Amino acid sequence: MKYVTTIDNQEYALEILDEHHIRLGEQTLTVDFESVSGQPVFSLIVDGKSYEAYVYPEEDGWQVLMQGRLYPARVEDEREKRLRAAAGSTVSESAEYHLKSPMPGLVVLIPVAEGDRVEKGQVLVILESMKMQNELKSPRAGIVHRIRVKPGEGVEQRQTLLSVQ
Amino acid sequence: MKYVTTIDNQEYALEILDEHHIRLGEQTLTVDFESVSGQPVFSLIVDGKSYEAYVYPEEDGWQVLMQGRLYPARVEDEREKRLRAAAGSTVSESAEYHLKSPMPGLVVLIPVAEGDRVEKGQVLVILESMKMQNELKSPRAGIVHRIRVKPGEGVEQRQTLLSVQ
Amino acid sequence: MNKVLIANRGEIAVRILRACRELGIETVAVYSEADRQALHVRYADEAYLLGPAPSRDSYLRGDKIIAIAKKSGAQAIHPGYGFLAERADFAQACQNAGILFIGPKPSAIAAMGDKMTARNTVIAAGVPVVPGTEGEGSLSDEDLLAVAPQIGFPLLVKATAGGGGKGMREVQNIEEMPALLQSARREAESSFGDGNVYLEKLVEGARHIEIQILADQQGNTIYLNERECSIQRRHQKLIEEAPSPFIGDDEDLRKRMGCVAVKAAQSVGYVNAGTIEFLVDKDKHFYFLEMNTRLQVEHPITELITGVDIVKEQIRIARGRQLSYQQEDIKINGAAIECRINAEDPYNGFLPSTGKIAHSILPTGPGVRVDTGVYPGFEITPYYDPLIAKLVVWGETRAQAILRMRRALEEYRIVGVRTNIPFHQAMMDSHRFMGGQYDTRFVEERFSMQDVAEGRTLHPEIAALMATLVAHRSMARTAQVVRRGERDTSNWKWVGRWERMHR
Amino acid sequence: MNKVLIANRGEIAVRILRACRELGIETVAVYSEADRQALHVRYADEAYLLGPAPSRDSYLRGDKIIAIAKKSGAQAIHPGYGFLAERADFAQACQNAGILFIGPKPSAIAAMGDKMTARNTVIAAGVPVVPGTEGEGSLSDEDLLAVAPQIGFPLLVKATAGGGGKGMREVQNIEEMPALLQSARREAESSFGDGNVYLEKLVEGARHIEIQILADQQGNTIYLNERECSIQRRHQKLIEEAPSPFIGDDEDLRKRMGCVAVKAAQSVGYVNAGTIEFLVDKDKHFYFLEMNTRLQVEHPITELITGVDIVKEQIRIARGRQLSYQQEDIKINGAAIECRINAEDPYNGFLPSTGKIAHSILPTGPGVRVDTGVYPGFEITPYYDPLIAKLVVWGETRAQAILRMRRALEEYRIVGVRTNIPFHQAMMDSHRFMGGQYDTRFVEERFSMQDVAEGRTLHPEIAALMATLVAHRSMARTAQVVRRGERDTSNWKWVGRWERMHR
Repeated sequence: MKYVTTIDNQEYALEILDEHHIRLGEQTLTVDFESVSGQPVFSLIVDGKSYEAYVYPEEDGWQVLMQGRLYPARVEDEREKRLRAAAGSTVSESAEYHLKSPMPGLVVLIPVAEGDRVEKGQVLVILESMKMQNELKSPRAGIVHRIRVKPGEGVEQRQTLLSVQ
Repeated sequence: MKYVTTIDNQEYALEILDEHHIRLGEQTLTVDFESVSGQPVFSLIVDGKSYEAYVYPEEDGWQVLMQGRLYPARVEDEREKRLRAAAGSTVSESAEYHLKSPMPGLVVLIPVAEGDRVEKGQVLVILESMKMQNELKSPRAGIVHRIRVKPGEGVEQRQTLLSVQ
Repeated sequence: MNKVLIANRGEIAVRILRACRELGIETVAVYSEADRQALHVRYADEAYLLGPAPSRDSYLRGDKIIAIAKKSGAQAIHPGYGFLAERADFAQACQNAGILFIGPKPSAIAAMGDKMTARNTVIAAGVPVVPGTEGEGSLSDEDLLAVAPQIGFPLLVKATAGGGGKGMREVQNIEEMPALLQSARREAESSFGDGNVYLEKLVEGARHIEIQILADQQGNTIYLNERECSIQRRHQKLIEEAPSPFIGDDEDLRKRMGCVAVKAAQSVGYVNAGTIEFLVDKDKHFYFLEMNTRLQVEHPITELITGVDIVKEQIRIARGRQLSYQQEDIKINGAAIECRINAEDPYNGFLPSTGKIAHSILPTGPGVRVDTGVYPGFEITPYYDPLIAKLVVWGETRAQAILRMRRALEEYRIVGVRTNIPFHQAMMDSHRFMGGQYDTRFVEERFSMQDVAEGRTLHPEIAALMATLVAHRSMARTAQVVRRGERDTSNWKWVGRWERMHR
Repeated sequence: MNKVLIANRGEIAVRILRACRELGIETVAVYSEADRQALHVRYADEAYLLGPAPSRDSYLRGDKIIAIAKKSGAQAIHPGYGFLAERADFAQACQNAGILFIGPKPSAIAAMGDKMTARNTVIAAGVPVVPGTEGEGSLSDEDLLAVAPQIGFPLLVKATAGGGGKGMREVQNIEEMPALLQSARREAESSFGDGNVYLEKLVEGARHIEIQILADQQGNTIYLNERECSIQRRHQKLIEEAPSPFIGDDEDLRKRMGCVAVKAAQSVGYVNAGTIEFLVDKDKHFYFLEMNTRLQVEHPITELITGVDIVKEQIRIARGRQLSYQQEDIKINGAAIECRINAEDPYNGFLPSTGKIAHSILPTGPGVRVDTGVYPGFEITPYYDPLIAKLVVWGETRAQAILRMRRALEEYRIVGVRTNIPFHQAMMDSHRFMGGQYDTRFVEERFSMQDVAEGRTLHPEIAALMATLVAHRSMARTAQVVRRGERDTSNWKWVGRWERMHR
C-alpha cells in the first residue's frame, strides 16, 4: 500500500511492503511498530532506533506528539490524493462547483437531494472504487442542484456527478 | 437481600436494604461503595469511615485484602446456606448419600444419569426455587443411582431426589 | 491533636494526608460529588460529602466543613491552598468553633489580604515596595505629574479599579505623560466606570522571587531561602526553581531578602508557614509584592533543597511546639525545579482539557518526586483548576536538575487528557531558560514552542512513519470489520461502512 | 564515551538508562522476544532484539550483545546485576572487543567469584572470615576433631560438595561431634557422591551487613557505609536498610568494617562499584562472606543516605576519571529502607504470580522513590525474576522512614498479579523489625504474617461488608443478563445460566 504523508509541507512517499518493511523514498526500512497497552501510544523500532509517540486522529489527519514536539500529519493513499487534487482543482468559493468523479467507480449513495443546503465538508456522493467506499465531500457551503447520476450507476473518471452553487 | 458472611469462623448477618443501606446484625449502616477504575479495587465509605480493599473471587468465596491483611470470606444467601446445611448434614464418605431437596422447587435439569461416575462437587440436579436456579452438588465422589425425579417435576422440601454410592 | 480535617482536594489534599499519616495523625477528607473517587477520599481515614461539584456548593462551604470537623472529632483543619486558605472569616469561624486552623491568625490573614493595608504595614516595617502612589487616594493629573519624577521613568499608569491591563499605560518620559494619563482615564472610565488612576514604577526585566518563611508561636521566625517563579503565563506560575538562578551566589542579597521577609511577617504577628513575594529588578533592587498566608503550590522545591518538610512543620507549629530548625540550620543543598503539569493543550491556546485518564506512567527513579491527586481511571472534570500533577526534581546542580527534568518529562505518559508537558519540554530546551535569562514576561513575549526546537534534532520522517502506520492500521481494521460482516449478517457491513464514513 | 549498551532488563536497565540520559549519554537496549514492550526498550535511544524469552537465548548471549555494541557504536557495556554481571569471561570478551566493561577487571571478578580464592585472598589481606576448615582440602575425622575446639562451639559440619542444607549438621560440643560427622558424611555421600565435609563456626544471631565501596582507576577506594540486609527468605533479600540499626551509633565498628571492605577490594585490585558482604555476630564480630563485583539491587538506599549517585559514579570511573568524593565527604543523612516488591503471593507460599498488570497506582510524594520496569498493560512473564519494583523511602530518622514506608505500601496498588506488599506491611508492623531486633533467620523462623497483626486494628466486619457487597453485585449482574436475555433471544438466557452455574 502506497501513501503520501505530508508534514510541514514536506511530502514523504511511503510504501508499506509488509508487517515489518516500509519503503520511505528510496530506502527500505525494517520496522517494529506496536501500540503500548492498547493506548494511542506507539513504540517504533526502525533499524535499531527506538521512538515513542502519541498518535491522535485529527479532523483532517493525525497529530504525532514525539519527544515534546507536535507533528501534524496528513496521510493519503493514492486514491485520496487524487480525490483531494480533483476537489482542489475545481474549488472556488464563489463560482458553481461541479463535483467530478476522481476515478472510475460505482455510485453507492447520494445522501443529498437537489435543493439541499450543504456545509463545507459534507458528503455529497459515496463512490465505490478500488474496493473501497470513498466519500466525495463538498469543498464549500451551497445548494445542491443538477444531480446527474443515481445510486447503482457506474461512472467514468472526471464525469460530472452533481453541482453545488 | 439477606446474607450470612463468614470470616475466621465468625458469622456476620447482613441485609442489603437498598443501594446505600445495609443492616449488619442490629445496626443499619449508610454505605457508599464503588469499584475504582473498574478494577477489583473497592472503595467503601461507611458512616464516614473510608476503606479500600482488593476483593478477588475465590473458588469457595472471596478474598478481601485490606490494609495489608487478607480476610478470606464466604458469602451465602439464605438459600445457599440451607443448601450447604442440607449437603453437610447427610454427607459421609463411605455410606450412600441421598440427595434431598433443601427447599420446594422445580427440577430443571439432571445432568447425570444412573450409573454415571461423579466427582465431589459435581452438579447432580439443578433446582429452580426462589426464582433462581440452584445447583445441588455431590458432597463426594461415587456412582449415581436411583434417580427418583425428572426434569419439569415439582418437588417438596427434603424429598429425596437421587442417591450416590 | 490526633485527627485533622483537610479542607481541600487534589494533589495538595493528598500531600497533607501523607504528612498526617507519617505523623500518625488520623485524617478526615471532605469531597464534592465530582470527587467521590478522588485519591484524597481514598487515602483518608474518614470522608464526608460536602455537596455538588461547584466549589461554592462544596469546598467553599466553610460552615459545613466546620460542622464535619466537629462531628468527626477532628481538632484541626488544614486548608491547603486556594478555596478557604486565605479567608480570614473562615479562620475566625474555626477559632470560634474551638478548632485549630493550621495557618496564621485571622488578623494576619486579613492584614495581608487587603492590598493597601499590607502595603502600608510593610512600609511601616521598613520593607521596600514598588514605588508609586497606590494607597494615596485619588490624585489629580497635576499631582501625578508632580510626583512622577520622584518615582522615576519608565513608570506605569494603572487604573485604581482596574485589572487585566485595562487603563494601563507605560510612560517613558514626562513629555508624553499628560496625553497617556488622559487616555488611561478614558479607558478606565469606560471599562470600570471609575477614571481614577495611580502611578507605579515599571520594574523592568522583573523577576518573581519569593521567600518561604516559617514562624512558631514562641516568636521564632526563619526563612527557608527563595524560590524563583518568573516562568508565568497570565500570572499563573508554570515552572518554579530553587535556588533562584538570578540570585545565584549573591549570598548577601539572599540574606537581605530573607531578613526583609522575616520582618514583613513579624509586622503582622505572623505564625505558621507563609511566603513573601517580591519583584526583583535587573539591578537587584527588590520590592514587596504580596504575602501568601498559606502553603504554596511550589513548596516542594524548598523541601528538596533544605530538607525541611514544610507541611509537617506547619502541623508542629499548630500544635504549639517550637520550630525544629533555627536559621543557621537552613542550608541550600543542590537545586530543585518544579513543572506544573496542567490538563491543558499547549497547541491549542492552553485551553483546559477534560476527560478520563485512560493510562498513565509516572516518571520515577532517583531525584524525582511527583505530587498528584489523579490516577488511571480518574476523571478530570471542568470544575476545578487544571493542575493534575507537580513534577519536581532535585539535582546536585541546576544543570543536573534540568537534565533530570528533561528525562522525567520524556518518561511521563498521560493518555485521556492533553497536558502542557510539551511546553515544559520546550522550556527545558530553551537556551534562555538554561542560562537563567528570563523574567516574568518571558513566556508571553519572548518564548515560542516552535523556536526553541531549533536546538533539537527533529524527526519529521519518523513522525511520518508513525502517522502512516497508524492510518494504515486504522484502515485495515475498518476493512476487516466489513469482511467479517460479509460472513455474518448484513448489518455488520453497514456498521463498517458507517464507521468508515464517519471516521 | 557517548553511547552505552545496557546488557540487562527490568528495573535495573531502566535505572541505568536514566543515569545515562541525565549524563547526556546515548543508550542502547537489548531485549528478548518477551520484552518488546518493556520500559527499557521504550526508554532507550536504540533497541535490538536478542532472541527468544529464555535468558540463555537472550540476556545471557554475551556474543550477540558484544556484536550489537559494535554494530551500534556503543563504546561501553553496563551489565547491571545478574545475567552477565559477574562473568569474568564476558568482561574479558568485552575487553578483547575493545569495549569498556562498566565494572571491575576480569581478574577481580574471577578472584572474587571463586569462593576459595576469594577466602584466601582476603585472609592474606588480613580480612576476617568465618573461622573454619574450608579451603584446606579433605580432612579426616581425627583432623576435624582436633581442629574443632580451635574454631569453637557451636559449629557447623558442612558438605564440601554441598548445598541446600544437605550434609549439614549443627554441633554443640565435642562429645556429640563424632556421631554427627558420620551422619553428615553419609548424607553428603548419598546426596552428592562425595562424603567430604568441612567445619565452619556457627555465627549465632547473624546479621547480614554489607559495605558499598567505590574504587577509581587512580587507586582511590572509598566506602559508602553499610546496608543491612538480614530480612531474607531462602537467602533472597526482601528488605534492606541503611544505616544498619544493629551498628547504630557504633561509629568505630562502622569505620572498621568500612576499612576492612576497602582492604578486601584492594586485595584484588578492584575498580568500580562493589559490595563486601559480612556476617556480624551478636558480639559485633564480623566475618567476610563474599564480594559482589557489581551494582547491587539495593544500591538506592545508600544513594539516599549519602547523596552519591552510584550509577553515575560507575560511569565516571569507567571513563577514567577520579571519584567525585573522598572518604571524608561521605556522611550519613537520615535513614532509608527498601522493600523489594515481588510478583509472588505471600498467602500462597510466596509462589510467583504472572499476568498482565491491569492497573497500578504508584506511591509518590515526599521521600519516596520507586525504581520499576513495569507499567499498566505490561505482562509479567515467568521467564525472569519476580522483582517488579523497588519501593525505597528516606526519613530523617529510621522511625520516620518506617512510618513513611507504611504509608507508601498502603498507597501502592497493583492489579493483575499478586505481590508481596502485604508481607512488607506485616514486617513494617512487626515490633521486632521496628526495634531492629532481627537476624538472617528471622523471616523463616520467627515471623508470621498472622502474628504481627496483633498490634493492628482488624476490621473483619468491614471485610464482611465488602465481600457481601461484591458478591451481591456479582449476582445482580448475572440476574440482569438473564433478564436481558428474556427480552432478547433465548440464547442469552442460557449464557446467563451457564455463567451462574460456572461461577
